[in-house]
Amino acid sequence: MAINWFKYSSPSTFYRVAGKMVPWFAGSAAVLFVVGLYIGFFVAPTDIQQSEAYRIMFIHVPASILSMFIYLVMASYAALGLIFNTRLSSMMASALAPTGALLAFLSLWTGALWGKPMWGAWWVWDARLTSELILLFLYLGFIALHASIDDPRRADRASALLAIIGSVNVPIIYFSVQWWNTLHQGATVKFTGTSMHVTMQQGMYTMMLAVWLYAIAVSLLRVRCIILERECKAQWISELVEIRR
Amino acid sequence: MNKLSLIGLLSLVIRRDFVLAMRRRADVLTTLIFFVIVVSLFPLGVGPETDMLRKMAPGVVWVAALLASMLSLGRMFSADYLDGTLEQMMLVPQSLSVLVLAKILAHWMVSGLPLVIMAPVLGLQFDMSAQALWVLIAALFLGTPILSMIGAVGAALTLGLRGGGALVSLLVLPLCIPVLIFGAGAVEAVVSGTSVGSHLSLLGALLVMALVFTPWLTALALRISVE
Amino acid sequence: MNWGEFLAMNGYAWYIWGSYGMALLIFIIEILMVRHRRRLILQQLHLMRNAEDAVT
Amino acid sequence: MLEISNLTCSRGDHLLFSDLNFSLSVGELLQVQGANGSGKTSLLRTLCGFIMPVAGEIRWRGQNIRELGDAFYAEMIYLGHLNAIKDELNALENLHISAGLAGCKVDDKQVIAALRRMGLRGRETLPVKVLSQGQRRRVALARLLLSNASLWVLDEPLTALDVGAVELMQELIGEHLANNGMVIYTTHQPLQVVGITTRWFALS
Repeated sequence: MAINWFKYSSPSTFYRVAGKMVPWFAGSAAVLFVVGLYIGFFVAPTDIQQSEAYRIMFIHVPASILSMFIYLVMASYAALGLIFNTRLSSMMASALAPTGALLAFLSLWTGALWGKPMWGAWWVWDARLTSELILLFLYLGFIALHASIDDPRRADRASALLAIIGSVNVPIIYFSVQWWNTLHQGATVKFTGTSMHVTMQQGMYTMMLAVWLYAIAVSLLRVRCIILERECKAQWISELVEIRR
Repeated sequence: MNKLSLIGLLSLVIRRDFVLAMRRRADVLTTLIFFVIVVSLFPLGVGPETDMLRKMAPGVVWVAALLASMLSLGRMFSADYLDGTLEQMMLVPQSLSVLVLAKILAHWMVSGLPLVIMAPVLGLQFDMSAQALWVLIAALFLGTPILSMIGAVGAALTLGLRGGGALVSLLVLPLCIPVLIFGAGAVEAVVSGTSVGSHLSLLGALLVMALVFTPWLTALALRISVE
Repeated sequence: MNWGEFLAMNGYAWYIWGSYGMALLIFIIEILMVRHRRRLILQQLHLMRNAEDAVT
Repeated sequence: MLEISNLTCSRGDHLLFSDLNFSLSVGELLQVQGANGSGKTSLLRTLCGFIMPVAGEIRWRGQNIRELGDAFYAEMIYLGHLNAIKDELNALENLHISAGLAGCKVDDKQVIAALRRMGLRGRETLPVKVLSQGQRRRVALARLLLSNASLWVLDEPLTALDVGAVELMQELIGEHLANNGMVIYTTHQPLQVVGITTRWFALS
């Protein structure tokens, strides 16, 4: 079966396909959120060491993992746009950035609220935390650079380069901070015990999937806006139902 | 007319940027004075206890060097961009990366090297030991070129943008964290009596990596910005 | 387990509900932002279209 | 020699021109005309490889300039709107540097000869910032005399030039063409070069 992928990579087709997909992603995200929260709060047992506070995990871990994952996806889309000059992938990259930034912020916020009762500090200079903070800065840099260049093509290409440099730099930063931290002998941050209760795992994976689907839905919505903004002079746009109204 | 070699081009551009900087000395001095003032302000802010000052010295000097190098980044390409020289540089029948490397080296000689030379004097304000001062010089010597190189990418990306100065700091400062950590770490290692070598060799490794990749990335960024 | 006990979260109420509250806030804000952006661009396209109609 | 086929170019999301076709062979002069904003400068910048064309190809001696790269740049010289000279340096230093960037090594004698030809006798060692607009343009144009490029790409070479300098330019272009050179340039004021058939090209 030969699918013509190029057909789907034209903005006009993608606009329609994305419009049809959004409700499905959003709907299943909503269902999974309900299921995940139910498992997280009513099924999963209280942790022996952390009492109820561990329940922050169900939002913290998905937000952290997805903020990093979205960065990689964003950088790959940006790289595709840079190398093959495909406009749609650059648009996808800039649609993903705000969602990634918000998740990175959420991860820091929930991490602080989890860290305070567990370690007694809102913030420690641990490699993971610092990298997450840098990740947030990289997202902000990407968004700011893209926003301050008027020519959209130049904006795409310049911010793509930044995203790629960032994705190479984050591991370096991670290891350098880890090294710095072990030398400092600062707060030892270790997650207690790896043996999670099965229901805890289930709750976390459900929530992760939910956040994932949410991220897809909202970035598809955003890419639809971006397509409209960037293609506003194109013929097919003036034929859209929502414009004709 | 005979052809210019790669080395010839390198030295031509370095000489040119050096002469230009010397004819605009005020810019160069501003960076240096900024560095001196920032470092000198810290003791006034945190109090005159010698113990504490000695402990903060490496970090303070490094952060000040980082900020000072941000200050001079805007100059790296913008003058050439505005008067059209940058376009001519892209038409050089040799690799643009080499030319960019020359510009980075010239920029470092003008804005990084003075900081390295000035740092020990400032270190004395913080009562640093002679040994620590030597390590500080070595670390800055290895580290400030990396700052110039990473900064060059940022400067090239933000070429000709409004609010470019603030934007370039937002882009570049997070990427400079490893340099800051190992640079300040080397001096701290001397103070605490642990091995200095590993910090310096990591800085060296970062320098080599930056030397390999950043001229190429900067050239790419310049091509994007000039389009 | 009654609701009061549930909401108290064994003394961790502020931390847990602070986290989930922020998550909810962020998701709502993001959706509102995207909807606002869409409304703006649709409005602009509408104006552009009207301007074209006026010309032809 | 220089062939342009089906070239389409846009700035941002705005289409400038599409399906442009022309070619230029040895000894030919091509004048590109068009209103402001019609894409004259963009066409020349595309020729230089600064702008990636949306579609189409630019070939030099039968090969795409993107693939040729440095080999193409060694044979062309570009003079843009901006003079690409530094106010802080004098004319002599400026030309040494720009010739160096073009890949040629020149000595003082050649540079001084070029500057004198451009009518800048006695101003060789003055800082460029004290020169007038027209004189700066002459300094920039002196680069043409110092290069051995066969393709001249000139963007509005006559701006800020007085009558004498325009005549001089006509002379220079004539010599270059007689020397198996090629010239493409944009203009508002048409140039008449004696003995050379000028080709016109209009962008709408």
